[in-house]
Amino acid sequence: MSYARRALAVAWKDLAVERRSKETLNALVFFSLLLLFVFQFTLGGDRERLAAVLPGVLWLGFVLSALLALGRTFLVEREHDCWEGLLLAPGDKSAIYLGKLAGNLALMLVVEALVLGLFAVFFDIDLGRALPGLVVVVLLGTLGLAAVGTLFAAMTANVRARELLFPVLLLPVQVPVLLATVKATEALLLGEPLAAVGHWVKLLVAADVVYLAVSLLTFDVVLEG
Amino acid sequence: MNLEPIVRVVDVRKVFGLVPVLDGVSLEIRAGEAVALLGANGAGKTTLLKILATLLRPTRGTATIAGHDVARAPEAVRALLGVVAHGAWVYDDLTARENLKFWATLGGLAAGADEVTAALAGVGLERAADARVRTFSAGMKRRLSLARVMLARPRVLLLDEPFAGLDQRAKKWLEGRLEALKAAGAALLMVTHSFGRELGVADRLAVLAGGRIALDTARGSLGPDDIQRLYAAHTEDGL
Amino acid sequence: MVKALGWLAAASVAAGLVMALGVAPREVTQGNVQRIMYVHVPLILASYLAFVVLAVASLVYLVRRDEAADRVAHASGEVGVMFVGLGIATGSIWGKPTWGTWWTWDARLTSVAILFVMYLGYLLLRGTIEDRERAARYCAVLGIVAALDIPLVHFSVYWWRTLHQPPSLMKPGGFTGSSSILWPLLVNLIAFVLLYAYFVARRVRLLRAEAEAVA
Amino acid sequence: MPDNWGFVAAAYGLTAVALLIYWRRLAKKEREMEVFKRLTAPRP
Repeated sequence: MSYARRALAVAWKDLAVERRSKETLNALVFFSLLLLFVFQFTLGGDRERLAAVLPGVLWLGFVLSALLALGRTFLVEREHDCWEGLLLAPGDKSAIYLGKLAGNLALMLVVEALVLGLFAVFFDIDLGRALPGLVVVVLLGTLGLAAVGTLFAAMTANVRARELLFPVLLLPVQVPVLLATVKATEALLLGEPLAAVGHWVKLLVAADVVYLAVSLLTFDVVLEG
Repeated sequence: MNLEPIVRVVDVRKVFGLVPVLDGVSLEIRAGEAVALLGANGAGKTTLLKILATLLRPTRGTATIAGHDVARAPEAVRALLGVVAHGAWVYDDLTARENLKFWATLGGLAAGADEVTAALAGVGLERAADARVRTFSAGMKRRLSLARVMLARPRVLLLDEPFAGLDQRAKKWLEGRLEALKAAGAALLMVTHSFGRELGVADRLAVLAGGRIALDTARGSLGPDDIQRLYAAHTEDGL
Repeated sequence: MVKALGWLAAASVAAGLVMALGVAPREVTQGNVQRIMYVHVPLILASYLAFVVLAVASLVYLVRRDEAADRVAHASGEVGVMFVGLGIATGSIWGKPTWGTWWTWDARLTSVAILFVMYLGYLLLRGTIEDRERAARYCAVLGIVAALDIPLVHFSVYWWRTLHQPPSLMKPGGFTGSSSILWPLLVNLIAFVLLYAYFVARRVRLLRAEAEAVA
Repeated sequence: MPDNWGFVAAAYGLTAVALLIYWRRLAKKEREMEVFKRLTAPRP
């Protein structure tokens, strides 16, 4: 089963490089703190306004840090001139996609947990009841973002103005995921059970399946150099 | 050396925008044979290497390795290839051992720990095996990428200026490694600018000028100055 | 051939115009401003066709690496973005007198706007990559991902809009099924599809000439 | 209900103008391509 081993090798390598260099993690942690303060200054005072806007603000934080994390997916390959090495590795390239996807997911979930924790503390929101449902929505939403994000990161890795092109390509495609997650989060924070947002969850699952399938099938084509 | 050429380039043409960098290149290399590819800057040496390495598609003409077309069956070609390019393909934050382990696993090789250690010893990096590659010199990084290539035991080796930046001791050492690979039956294509001792490895010299192979001759007993004269003669005509 | 298609398209557009402005009845509640529907709806439906053609051509390119398929995708994307852009513009021009605002987050206008931005990204990607072969490959992948995303966009936008406030009665593009409305709409739809085909044909011919000039 | 012919004219006018601009751009590029081809045509 060298496919799984190759995917794991890529994921392990990315996380090892990240653990040692901590470049992306530091940037994301600092970024979420910054986000928190900005929202605190602009919204902190008024409880009602905050409650109404919180889901949007929370997911805005998740999406912006996702863009940062996903945009850097192939940065380590580009900086260390290893891109051609990936291209020339024989065998199915989608193993590399899965490795990169796993690495991205791990990174994004760590940052999201942090952002969620910070928001809960600083905006003193009682997450208690909503948490289990929220975890499901965050996981499905993050998978949707990362699935297409990793594919588009590979496409824009060697392109001029990639920092601009990557969000412009990714965000419109992710509108369904953004709508579903924000609306589901809104309902959950209002105390509704997960079942009440069943249709959004179904849409997220459908989106994740479509995104993963098309990414796995086309990643070879993207990584042809 | 058996007769059937393992690397066969037939009338390859490559156009960037409107500029024909390669204009009908033909070349053959047999197993166990090393060809040094000389040429001025911009003559298309690296472009030809990239085409053989399946990184660029030829605009016209075909190139095959062990019968597999580099454009149509890149996967089959890549399984046979070892490439040491300008970029050393090393992750600075990983140690030498981790780098080798990663590339071996990615290449689908079941390289055990002892095999990795042997490869590192083979290139004289056993002492620095667990040091971060960030601390390595250019020469050490080149030796690490050579160890990576040798782990895969490729049948065809593409080297882009392998001797650049090495001191005399490292050059002599690299020459020995390349001779060993040749003896093991690998075919070598080496792009180089220097006419010195490093050409000792080469069985044939090819000069790329005007988008074509202007000269393809056995090295035989040619000394550095003979090669210099031949090269100068053909590159002037070529320009 | 392309010239014939051009004349045919021009004739049917003219016929559509006559039917939309003359033959079609004056709409009871909205008045004549409703006639904008006869250009707004065909533009959007033709753009959907363009994006489907783009996805199919992209798939053909990925499977057979046939440059002609890539050219069709490129041309179809260009015409599709123009049509959907015009669809949005005419929709908001229609919305102004009907709802009093240039833009409302109406389900149809929203999803059409998302398509516009998504395929604008496609053209941006096409323009950014110099190497033609790589641009074709990446755009083919994006073309397929975007097409698969269209139903997801529609569902999410519709649920987002309709689950809260009931669909507004005078929604532009509402199909009041009487035949006197349907005929002009159908003629105009055929006209815009022919126009789309004509533009794509000419753009593909131009792209082929550009490719041959370089080879 | 006022007829708002102005808006109808605006919608149709905008569509017509845009299509015309695109059509003219295609024609211009085709002419440029013809010139380019004549210039680079190999001397018989």
